[in-house]
Amino acid sequence: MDFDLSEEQSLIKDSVTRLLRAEYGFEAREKHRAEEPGFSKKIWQSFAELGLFAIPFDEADGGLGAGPVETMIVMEAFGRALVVEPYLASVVMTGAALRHAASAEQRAAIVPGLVEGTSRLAFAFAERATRYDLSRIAMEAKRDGGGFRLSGEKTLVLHGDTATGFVVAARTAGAPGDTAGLGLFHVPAEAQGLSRRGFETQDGMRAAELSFADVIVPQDAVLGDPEGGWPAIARIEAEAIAALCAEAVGSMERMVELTVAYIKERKQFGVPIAAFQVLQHRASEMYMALEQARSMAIFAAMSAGESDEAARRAAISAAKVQIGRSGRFIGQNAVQLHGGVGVTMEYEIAHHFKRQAMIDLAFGDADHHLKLVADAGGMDERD
Amino acid sequence: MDFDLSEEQSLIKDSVTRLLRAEYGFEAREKHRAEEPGFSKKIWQSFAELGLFAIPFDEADGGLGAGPVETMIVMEAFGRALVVEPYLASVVMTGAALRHAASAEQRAAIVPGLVEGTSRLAFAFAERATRYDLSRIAMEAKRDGGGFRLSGEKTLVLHGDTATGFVVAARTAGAPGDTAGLGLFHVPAEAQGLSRRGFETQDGMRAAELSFADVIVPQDAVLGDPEGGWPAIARIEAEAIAALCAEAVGSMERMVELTVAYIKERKQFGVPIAAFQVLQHRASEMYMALEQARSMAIFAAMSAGESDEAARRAAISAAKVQIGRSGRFIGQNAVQLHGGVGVTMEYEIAHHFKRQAMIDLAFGDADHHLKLVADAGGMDERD
Amino acid sequence: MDLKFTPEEAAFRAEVRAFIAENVPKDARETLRAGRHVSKDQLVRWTRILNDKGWSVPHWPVEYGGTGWDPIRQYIFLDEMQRAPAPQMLPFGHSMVGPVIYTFGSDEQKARFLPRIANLDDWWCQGFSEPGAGSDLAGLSTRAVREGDHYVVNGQKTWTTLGQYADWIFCLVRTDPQAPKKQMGISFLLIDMKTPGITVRPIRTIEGGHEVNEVFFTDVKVPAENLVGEENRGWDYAKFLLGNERTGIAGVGATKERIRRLKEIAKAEPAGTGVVWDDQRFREKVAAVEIELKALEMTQLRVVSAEARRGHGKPDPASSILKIKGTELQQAATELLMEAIGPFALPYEAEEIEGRNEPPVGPDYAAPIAPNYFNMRKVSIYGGSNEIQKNIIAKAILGL
Amino acid sequence: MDLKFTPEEAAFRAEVRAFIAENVPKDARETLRAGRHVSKDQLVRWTRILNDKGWSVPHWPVEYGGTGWDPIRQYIFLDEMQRAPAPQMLPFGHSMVGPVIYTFGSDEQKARFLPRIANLDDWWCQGFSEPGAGSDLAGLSTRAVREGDHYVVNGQKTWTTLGQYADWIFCLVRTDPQAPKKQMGISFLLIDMKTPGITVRPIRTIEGGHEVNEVFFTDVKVPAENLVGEENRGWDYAKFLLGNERTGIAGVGATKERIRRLKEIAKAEPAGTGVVWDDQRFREKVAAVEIELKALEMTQLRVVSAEARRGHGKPDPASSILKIKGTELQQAATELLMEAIGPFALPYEAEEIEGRNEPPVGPDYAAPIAPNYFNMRKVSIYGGSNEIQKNIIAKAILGL
Repeated sequence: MDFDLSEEQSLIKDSVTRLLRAEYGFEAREKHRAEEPGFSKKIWQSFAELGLFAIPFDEADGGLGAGPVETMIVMEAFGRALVVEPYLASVVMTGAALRHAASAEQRAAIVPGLVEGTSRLAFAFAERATRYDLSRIAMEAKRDGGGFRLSGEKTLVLHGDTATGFVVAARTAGAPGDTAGLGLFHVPAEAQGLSRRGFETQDGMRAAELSFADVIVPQDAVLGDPEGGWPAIARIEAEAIAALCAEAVGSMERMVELTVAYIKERKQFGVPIAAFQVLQHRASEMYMALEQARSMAIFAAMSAGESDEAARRAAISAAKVQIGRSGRFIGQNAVQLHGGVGVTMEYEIAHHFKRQAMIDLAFGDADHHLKLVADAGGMDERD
Repeated sequence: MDFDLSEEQSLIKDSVTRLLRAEYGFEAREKHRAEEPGFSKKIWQSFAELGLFAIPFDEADGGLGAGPVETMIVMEAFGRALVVEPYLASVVMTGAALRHAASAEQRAAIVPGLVEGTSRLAFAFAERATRYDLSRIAMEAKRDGGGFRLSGEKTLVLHGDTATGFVVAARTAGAPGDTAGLGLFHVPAEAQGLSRRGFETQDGMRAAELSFADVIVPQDAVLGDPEGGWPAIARIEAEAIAALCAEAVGSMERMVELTVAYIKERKQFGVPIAAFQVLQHRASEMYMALEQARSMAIFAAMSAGESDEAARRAAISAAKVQIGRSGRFIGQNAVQLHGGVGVTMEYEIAHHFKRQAMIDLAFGDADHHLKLVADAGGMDERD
Repeated sequence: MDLKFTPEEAAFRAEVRAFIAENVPKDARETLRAGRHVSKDQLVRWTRILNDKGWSVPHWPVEYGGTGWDPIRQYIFLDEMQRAPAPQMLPFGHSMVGPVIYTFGSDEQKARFLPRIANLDDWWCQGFSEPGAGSDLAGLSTRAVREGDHYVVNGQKTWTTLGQYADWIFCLVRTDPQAPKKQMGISFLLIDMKTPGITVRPIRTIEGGHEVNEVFFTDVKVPAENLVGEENRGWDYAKFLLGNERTGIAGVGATKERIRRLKEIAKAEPAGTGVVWDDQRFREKVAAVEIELKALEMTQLRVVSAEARRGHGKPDPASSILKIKGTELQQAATELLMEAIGPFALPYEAEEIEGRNEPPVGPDYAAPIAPNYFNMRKVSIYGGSNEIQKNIIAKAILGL
Repeated sequence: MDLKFTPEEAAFRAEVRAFIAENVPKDARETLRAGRHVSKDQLVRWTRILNDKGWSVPHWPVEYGGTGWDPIRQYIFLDEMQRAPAPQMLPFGHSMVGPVIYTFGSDEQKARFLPRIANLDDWWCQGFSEPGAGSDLAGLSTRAVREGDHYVVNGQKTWTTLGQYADWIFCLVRTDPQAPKKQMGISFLLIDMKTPGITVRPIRTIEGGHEVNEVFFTDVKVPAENLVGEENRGWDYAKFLLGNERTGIAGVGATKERIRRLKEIAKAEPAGTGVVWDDQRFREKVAAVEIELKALEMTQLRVVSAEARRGHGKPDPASSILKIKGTELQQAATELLMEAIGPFALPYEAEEIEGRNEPPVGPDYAAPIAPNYFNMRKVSIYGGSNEIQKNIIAKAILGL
């Protein structure tokens, strides 16, 4: 057991940190998200140059062959800086879809564009009634000649408004709630019959509603077994949650840092408010919540690649519970300790607070995952 | 709406308070509970002289015809002083049984002894599997000639070891969990076939296990309908909970008082520890928890006599939730703020802490009652 | 001790409820039930309906348009307003500067301002907070210098709620910087917002809305007749003002209304094979808030009833409990709304406050939920932060 | 970064687990699984089994009987001990005075005391706390006056855990009352409990047990050779001692074992038509504790691993997290046990600690539950209260 970063890992961390420090201060971030696609294309290209998009892919596919720890390092740094570029959507989520479902030929066709940053995919799974159960998908993919015809609506597609294509989860058999009968389809954004409506999200990012009116895709758009997509979907979810946990920890870390700095500097009644013991203790509690969350983000990264599904699910859910709780506690108290300025758009802290709230609601909030852990009998040791 | 005490109520409050102040300091209390029956017979007689035993009974039965507010006043005072005498068991619980189930003749026979304090009844309902559902009673009462034959075991009978008689809930029909088929029986302690084993409780009181080996009771020992005792049992429970809420509030009030006094006096690092802001805030939070609990104890007293069963249950359960939570919060923090001496038998605070824990577990803990409120759809306003 | 409302009180409640039900503008009520903010126009219309009935400033002395209701009736009225829901009176004229004027103002000020407050002819805003002062209100530095029959005001105020609509602002200004204590040397001025030299800059708040402002004063000339009471005694009037707004601070009725909406949404929002409300844990969380709220309602009634006994206008330090618990529960209800709506909290409608153009993403009740949650973080900060309230309890009640 | 145990570490864990399983006395294990205290005899037997194996003082330098294990292995060993469960070594000799003696003691002291500690031939207790000092340890007033080749000790110690069994006590005593700071002028003395003038008075603790004592010293003559290190430098040794006991402070393994028992009881205890474990909310509360515990275990591994990197013996201020969260979870687990057993927590068995005579009231696993809950309140008080730990985090980590 070793918590030190390897040389390669340190390299990734240092280069991302350096780039973000130079190009992604809070004011720069506000400029990036005001740019046309909702993020900075220049920054996106810098990420590509650092090789960040290659991280999760196998070397055979043109990737770095790195794993969840490297993703954790990147996402944590992104969380600190509140990065709005579609890394989670394109590299983590659809990247996982390609790794777990696509054939070598499909990967050869799609991965290079992702690694270079010239294409950006988004993962379309959510529908009106999906909520936190990814098997609850109704959208149909019907066999049509050599390919499939997709009809229905997707919503809350992260970064779907500017993606160059989608990985779409749709139903080839069964009914919403069945894990069998789901397939993953690669659909280019310009496909005939596909329309989208983009919208801003509460945390300053972008997403879209998609409407599929008899969109025809060829056979080679099917990633893996068109009725057996569930294991890949479950892995996408696990890897997305692990990445979100890391992002959340980066953001929490930044909130603790900002808050500690703020209370040291802010004066009231003639003294820095850090002189008040209740605020000291609150900051200590925030720090503890951060460290507990960090531990669980590490645990999630350790477990994201776990092949035993029950163990993986328990670990990922447990991490999501801790992150949700720590994130809420830290976020609410960071705002509280900032006082009035904490509830303005002009200060960084409010943006972290909102991001935390949205992370909690992504793929199931803390209580949803607590129920999953409880229903599985708890965190029984399997060793 | 008026929260002031009436003249009669003030009189009760003053006289109880005066008596307890004189005779029921912490050291005196420890002496009282070391006496043979587990309490002080002298104090018991003083309560009788003050007329406290007459409170809930109708004037026609020799009582004062007072109600839940007067019971609240007495129980709150008892809570402050950690009174160990069997008032709850004898006057509140079996008193409620007599008022709600017994005939005028039965009351005429039993109530005078209770009011004078010469007899003390205990309410025997719990069995091994009853937990918090009073309909889950298995003990049988079979018709036998003109009366009934009782067989089975009762446990956790508060003050059952020295009671002169019992009100026993037993099943004449149906199965555990049915509300129909339950009857209430008045059984003298010396009844043939009845044996008991007394034991001490965690909070320094006494209780007993009872064993009924074919105990024969005559027809006039049946309080009310032998198959229709449930409504009376439900009322006993509601009145007992309301009384416990008031007792808990008295004890919480005393804990807040003791803790505030302690931190003002106790010095560390050269200053009274009350100078530390975290302890000031903790004390403020304890005070808030106390006032919220007090409000709900009042609400419980308001609602204990409510005839609409659903409204009564919701109100009583809500009060029990609040009392449980406030009691735990105040108790744990009172001990914490007392530091080492808080976990010794030599200080009053530990005894309040233990009493609160036992009150929480009596008739259902906070989460049990929270579930009841939730299952009933919440605290919908009925006005 | 009689813990039921008297028949007279119950009848009063019925009367209030009926009046509100019949008279509150439907559009305003629907706006509120959807968790959105009412417009200036909606508020003005409703205030004038109440004023016609004689109920727009119920707590004022009868001679200035008040009702003469006792505190319990005032509580019932407010509770019914929050529960209806009907637009609540803006506090700035109604509960803040109004009582200051009728208590400390000149006869001319009374005659000039009070009727216009009661009818919301003048929209007032508050000029107390300054940047860098926070909870240390008396640390203000906006200066007013007497020059002939005018004061000349220079400085900056902040957190000025709805100042963008205001006709008038009441300000604390420093008139004697040499005073031995910072609380001395402060005066209370009424300033026409149309006076040259006043600039209002919007502050965008966390949820994206425009609710508060900064107000800048550059050589603003204020007639001396707009001084309330005596020069350099403004701090006394401010303390009176701050201690005055107690009833309703807990927002019990508003939280009840929010929980009603929460249940409605939880019963509509799909989850698994059913709806969110099917989840035991969720129902228990709602019940836990309802129970604390019931306790708080009782606590509030006790405070109100004690006030009725003690006489009006003396703030009870126990009202700090109302502030703390009340805001905690307001926040808890908005948290539960977020949990109920789940992933559909995500879309942001920039136009939300002004009225929407496009169909919503997800259910139509979703859009205000996240903004409300974000925005409600302010309630534990403003009006004396909850930390300050705990200091008050420790000192004023527990003697620590 | 490699977040799995290495194969060597896994093999080590298996070896430890197997050894404990085969060798821990069955009666002691059963006592612990039932949530009861082991007896002195049980503890002595187990310590000697470990000592025969060379594992009774694993963290000590090899020359004094230690194992040379790295911090990760020490952690694994302790975790397995707690989870087995096996009786834990008493800290007083093992982790407190032992390391002080081998670090600061004379060769004679090392030779005389260390082997007897490793074999639990001497039962040690701690004489630091005094009445009225609390967390302000340096405020002690027990005096030791040098007279020839002896010190004469007068004063009082308190909270002396298991002092009723002790052969020796290590004490902080004031040798120079004129020292300019209270931390100066303190010395560290080893005192034979059989010396005339020592009286031990039991303190009955909240749950009814006898775990701690007051120890009174009246003209107690202590040979000067029993002074550790230099006179008036005792505070340094005390700080060393207090900073030394870090691994295992969180009690993760012990809480895991408690949760195992909790689940067993919740699955046995009747509720409604089923058992306590059927209740979703209850299972979720248990899961919530398990999740926090998993997080704490990871946090602890991070601290241990950082210590492995940084070198032994330097306390990490992050270990304050372990103390706070660890004790909170220990308390949470005992609370849940109370909730699981419900009404059958009520009966009190006076004889509980010494062994029972009568059949229990209710299920046989009930009796220790309430006493454990009561007794566990101490863990957030002692060893530097959790409030003090938060001060440490604020100052040492956050720089506040």
